[in-house]
Amino acid sequence: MTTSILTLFDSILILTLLWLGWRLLSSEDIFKAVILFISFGLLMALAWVRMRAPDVALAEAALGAGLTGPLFLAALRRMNRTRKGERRLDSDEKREKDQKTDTEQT
Amino acid sequence: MNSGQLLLLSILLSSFIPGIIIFCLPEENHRLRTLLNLCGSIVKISLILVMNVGIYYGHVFEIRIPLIPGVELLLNGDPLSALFATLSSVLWLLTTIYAVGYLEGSPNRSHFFGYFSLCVTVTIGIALAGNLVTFLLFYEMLTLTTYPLVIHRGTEKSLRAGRNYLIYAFGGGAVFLVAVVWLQTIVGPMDFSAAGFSPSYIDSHGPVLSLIFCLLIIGVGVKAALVPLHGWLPQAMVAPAPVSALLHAVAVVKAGAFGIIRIVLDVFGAQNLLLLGVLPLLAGVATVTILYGSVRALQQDDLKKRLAYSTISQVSYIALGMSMVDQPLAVIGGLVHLVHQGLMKITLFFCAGNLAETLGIHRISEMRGVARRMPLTMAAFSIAALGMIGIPPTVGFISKWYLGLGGLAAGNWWLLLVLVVSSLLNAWYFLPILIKAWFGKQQGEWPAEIAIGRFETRLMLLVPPLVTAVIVLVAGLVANAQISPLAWVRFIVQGYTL
Amino acid sequence: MIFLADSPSWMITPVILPLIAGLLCFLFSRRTFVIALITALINLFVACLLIYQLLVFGTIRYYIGGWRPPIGISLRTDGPALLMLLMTAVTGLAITLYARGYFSYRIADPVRGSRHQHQQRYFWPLWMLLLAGLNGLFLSGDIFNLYVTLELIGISAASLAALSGKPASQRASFRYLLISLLGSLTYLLGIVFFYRTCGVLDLGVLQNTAINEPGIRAALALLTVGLLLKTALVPLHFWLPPAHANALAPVSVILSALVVKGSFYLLFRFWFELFAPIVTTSALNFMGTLGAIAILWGGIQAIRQQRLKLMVAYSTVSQLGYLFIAFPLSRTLTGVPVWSAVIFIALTHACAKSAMFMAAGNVYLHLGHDRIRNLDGVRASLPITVFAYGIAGVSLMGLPPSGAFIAKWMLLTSSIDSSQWWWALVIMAGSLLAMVYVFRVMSHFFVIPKRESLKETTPLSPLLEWPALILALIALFLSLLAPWLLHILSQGSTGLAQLFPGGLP
Amino acid sequence: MITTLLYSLTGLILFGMGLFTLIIHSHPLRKILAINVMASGVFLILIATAYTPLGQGEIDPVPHAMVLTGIVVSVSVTALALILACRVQETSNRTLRKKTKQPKNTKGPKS
Amino acid sequence: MKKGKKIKKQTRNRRRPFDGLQALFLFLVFCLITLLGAILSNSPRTVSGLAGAVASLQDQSGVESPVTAVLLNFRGYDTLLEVMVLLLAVIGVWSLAKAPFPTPETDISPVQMGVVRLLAPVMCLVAAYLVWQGSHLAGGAFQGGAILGAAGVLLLVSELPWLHAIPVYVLRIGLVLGPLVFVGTALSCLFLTGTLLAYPKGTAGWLILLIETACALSIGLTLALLFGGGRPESDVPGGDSP
Repeated sequence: MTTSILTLFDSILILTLLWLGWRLLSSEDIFKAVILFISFGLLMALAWVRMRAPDVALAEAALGAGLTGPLFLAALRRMNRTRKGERRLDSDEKREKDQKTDTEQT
Repeated sequence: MNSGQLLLLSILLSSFIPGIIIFCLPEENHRLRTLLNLCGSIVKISLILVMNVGIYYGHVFEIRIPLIPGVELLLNGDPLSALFATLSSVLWLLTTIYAVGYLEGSPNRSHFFGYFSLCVTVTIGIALAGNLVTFLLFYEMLTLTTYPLVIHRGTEKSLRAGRNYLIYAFGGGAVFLVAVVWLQTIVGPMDFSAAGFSPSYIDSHGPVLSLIFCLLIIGVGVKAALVPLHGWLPQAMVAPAPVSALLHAVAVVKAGAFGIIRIVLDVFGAQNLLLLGVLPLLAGVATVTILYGSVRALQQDDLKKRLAYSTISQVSYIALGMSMVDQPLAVIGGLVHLVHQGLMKITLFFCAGNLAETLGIHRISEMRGVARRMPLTMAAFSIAALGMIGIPPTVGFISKWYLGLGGLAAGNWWLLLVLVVSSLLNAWYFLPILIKAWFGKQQGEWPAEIAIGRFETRLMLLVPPLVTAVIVLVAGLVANAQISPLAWVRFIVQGYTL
Repeated sequence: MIFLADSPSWMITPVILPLIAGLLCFLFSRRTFVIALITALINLFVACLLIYQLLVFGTIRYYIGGWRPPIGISLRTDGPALLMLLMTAVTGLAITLYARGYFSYRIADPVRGSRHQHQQRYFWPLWMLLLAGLNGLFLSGDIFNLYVTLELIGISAASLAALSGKPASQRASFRYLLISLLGSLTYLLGIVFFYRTCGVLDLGVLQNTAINEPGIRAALALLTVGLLLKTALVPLHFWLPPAHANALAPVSVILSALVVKGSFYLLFRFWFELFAPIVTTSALNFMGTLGAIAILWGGIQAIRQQRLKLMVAYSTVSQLGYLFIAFPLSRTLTGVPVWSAVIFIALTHACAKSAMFMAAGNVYLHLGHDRIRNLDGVRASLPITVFAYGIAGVSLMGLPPSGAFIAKWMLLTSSIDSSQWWWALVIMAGSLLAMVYVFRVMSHFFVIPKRESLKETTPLSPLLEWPALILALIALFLSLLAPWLLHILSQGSTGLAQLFPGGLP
Repeated sequence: MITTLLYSLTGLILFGMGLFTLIIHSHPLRKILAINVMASGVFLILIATAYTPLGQGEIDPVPHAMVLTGIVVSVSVTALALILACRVQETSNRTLRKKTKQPKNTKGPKS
Repeated sequence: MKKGKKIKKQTRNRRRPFDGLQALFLFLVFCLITLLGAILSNSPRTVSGLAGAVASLQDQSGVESPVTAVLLNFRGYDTLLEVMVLLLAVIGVWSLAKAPFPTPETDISPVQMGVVRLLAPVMCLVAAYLVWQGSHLAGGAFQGGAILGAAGVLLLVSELPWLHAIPVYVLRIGLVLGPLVFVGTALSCLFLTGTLLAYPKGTAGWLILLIETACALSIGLTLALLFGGGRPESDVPGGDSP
């Protein structure tokens, strides 16, 4: 009984992981990919727990979700800022807009 | 380290250390530089003379430095190396004196003389090399040290000449290396020895050994300017006259010829070569080179170019002598021509340099009546040129005489034919020069005359060709004396069972 | 007790000392050069001491924490490891001095001085940690610990490559970092395959358990691919030339002379020692073929380059090929230990390539550019640099007294002996190509410029020129040390001895 | 045993997906993401190797330690790579801007 | 409308048509994975790894958690180098870039401030707990450090003004603290017992805790500074010598 439940759990987990991995690698929008990556990390932590590796799970949860995600987002923001800054250097209107989207993202 | 080893080492160091010091000297300090050069060469000559005496009385001079199993550096003084070392060191002294005079006031002299000294060190290294690996080491080093001299002028033309020189020389070096390694995988590590390797290998590896012989000859033939491989030599004429003298008479071409001698006599040995039957090949190449060089020399109006083609032709007499390795007389002729050709050719180049430096004459057509302006120079030139043709009592006659005797002994009538034809060709391209110079009338101004020195030119430019010209005469006159190049060559040949 | 000459504790010094130095260099902003110099000197001393210990006591293992394998990590010394360590120490000392000269020269520049001051600020800690990583790699006897040292090397090397701040260098460095990460991950995957088959991580234990089965072969393939990426063997070399050519001069030296050697050394150990029993001839031939392509392709590319530093970088690509061409030739038993050719090539290349990059850096400092067309007349103003360049070039060509000549001799002997002609042809073609690219630049140095167009520049300090010359001379006369090096190599490399019974000198 | 195999294969597939993305995509962030996915894949295989079902024996802690260090390192390297990617963009933008500006300045006075 | 256009443009930029080269790569990667997968499934794991060895030496290691024992005792050398790798990442980032300009005083919502005020201390507590717990349960320096780092990120995101007032040398000391304590402990072990990282009898537990605490602090700081994305403004050369 428990084995079948476990197998079911395993297959769902694995399928979700693969699906997420595929989505985050192939999605057209980088921002979306990063968000997917964070959820991928959390799911990975679940997999570690399933593999009886609580230490790794803790680290993955704290690092994958708590740090890698923000790191990617910050980098994305920085890159977007330079790219937009490159396009319209002097447009105040544009800059305000950028800030708005930036705050939205964070 | 015994005294013999110390002697060998100091022979090498006597030009190496001055060379290194000269590199570090400031450009202006020419007095110290000249002093160092002269001291170095005089010390070197005396050390080599001491070694010669030692060799004559049977002392062994040997330094062995093992590198890896089967590869060792070996410096070894034997009669043959003494011959080449003496020639190089004496001519180096004269060339140095000449170069000091020639380069007065030109830039980058500390570089020039530094490389000059290194070059002679390396040449002596080639002379003293006791096995193929050591020979290869110095042979490649020679290319490196002469390259800066060839491109010394730094012009586009000299750079092109330098590039060609490198391609030929390193190409040859690569072939040589492969051949050396191949030979070693068959016959094992071997030193130069009178007998060569054991004839038993010929049965098992005959064709391969023939191929290796050809590869080795190609490797050294590049420097010796054997015919299809001679392309670099006429181009290298753009270098200053002392460098040409060095290339043709002291170091490079001579190193190639010396390499042929070593390979024939000391690596393969007469018996093996006869068994292999590759000697006609060498004889053929030598004949073609002799005739081709002479014919090309005829067509040149540029004096130095004509001399260069003449070198190509003359050096092959050595190869020709080696191709009759079973005839002691022919071998003597070839060996002694190593010395004689050096003496004559360096005289010619010194004189050509004098003409160019003093009067700006580069072409033969400009030489009319030049003997009246520079009688001493042209006298030296004439002696050397007559020697080249083979007129007695000059040394050139001695070489050709022995070669001819060897050919007769072997019953090679075509050899006599080659000798006669080439002598005629030599006469054909040298005699018009002499006639123009002595009996022609000066037409207008010299191209670029500069009045220098009390005599017809600077003393330092005048003395070396006179000295060599006198040696050309004297060595021919006293060839049968106790001390002469010929006597030493006879001593060498005694050591071989031909 | 710890400081006695026979104490095994010396073995950890080459790792721990640069680590501490790196920390201190990061912490303090002054006197960082002094810290680095002292470290480099002690490192050299310890390398010599370890060689002495090897010669006296044979191979030594050091169990960190007192835990024996399989549970703990061990360090071990043997001939190849210590020679690489010595090579790193010698070049490391030269690089330290050169970097000092380089930054002093640059900081003296009134316009851009502050930027270079900032570069210097980060150069020293990165370089010290890289040194620690390299030393750790050479000494380590644990396959996962090797992964960690590879990471240490990869990250510090990528950071160093980006240090110059130029867009080109940063782009190259980004690519380098990615490749380095990819290599590490592939290597780690290899470890996984290994661990699940053998269940141990220690190399000494692994050696006895490495059997020919699919898992191990997959592991070897993965480890090899990972390391090849980092070693930049053709066709995985594309990242190397821009990264090496666009970095600061001392960094180019570090990357080209030392960093690629680290990953190559592991390949060498794996293929010749650890996995030697399961390596097949066709695999060796495959590696050799890649090496041959690298020699030719790198050489041709080097000839085609218009910039001196790019030319030198492509020459690295070409020279790395020689390291791999030794693979198929190592199996012939000719009495000469052909595998030691690899070590000779590595040592010569480390010294000669350092000298060459230093010379290129000097030329760059002096002229403000390194376009080969416009290098006329450098000989007159930088004689020592040009001399160093020339000697280094001669060593790279493999002409006689250099260490590469010994290697070339062994390889040629082996290839002729086993009638594998094509390798001999490639080797000779490679040295002729090297001749062309070395002397193409050399001839420009010798041109006497038409007008005195050289602008007035501050003369280069001896710290910039002499390390290059000395390294070049070491490379040139390496073959004279050959008997001694072979003696060291024969000490304690047990696996190699097993592979070649009676073949060691 | 089957669980180990399943998770190992998952890890392998993740590794392959990451590798493919790394090769074909040109966006730097995407490449870094791909590297991270690859790393997760390798870690998954490693941990799965160490796995033994509950009650069937001790879990091998060595792979866990390896993965733990691996994760931390991959985070720090990711950070470095990200900053580098940002810098690449910033500096090349700056030079790009300089380059596009310069011809304007030189053209100006002439016309 | 506008956004749709933008996305379309991005699509064109980022995803080239599925050409032959891509197909080739896909095929190669597929083959590779299939091959490796086949090997994985065909050679089931036979050896048990090091579980037994670790278990047998567990009581000598000074801690109860096997993972911590491996990390900080049996394979402490690895961990030492990994800590260095972390520091290296910070040095690399600092050498590359200055921290981006803080966005001009946008006021942070009081809710966010409240959350930060509440969360940050809690996270620190959790981190401390994790480090302490590491000796016998899941947890340890890395996990604690990660939580600390997350707290740091939280503080950085909320743009607290006093963050910019921290002198750089404090940051440097904080970064170096963990590695330095680690190396220092390793060396003192060398002097006390004659072997690197061989803890003297009975002190292993305490020394491991010491190392873990220092490392957790440094790791937390490292991660937070990595998020900071560059060296602090005030990190001018020669100006921050302690």
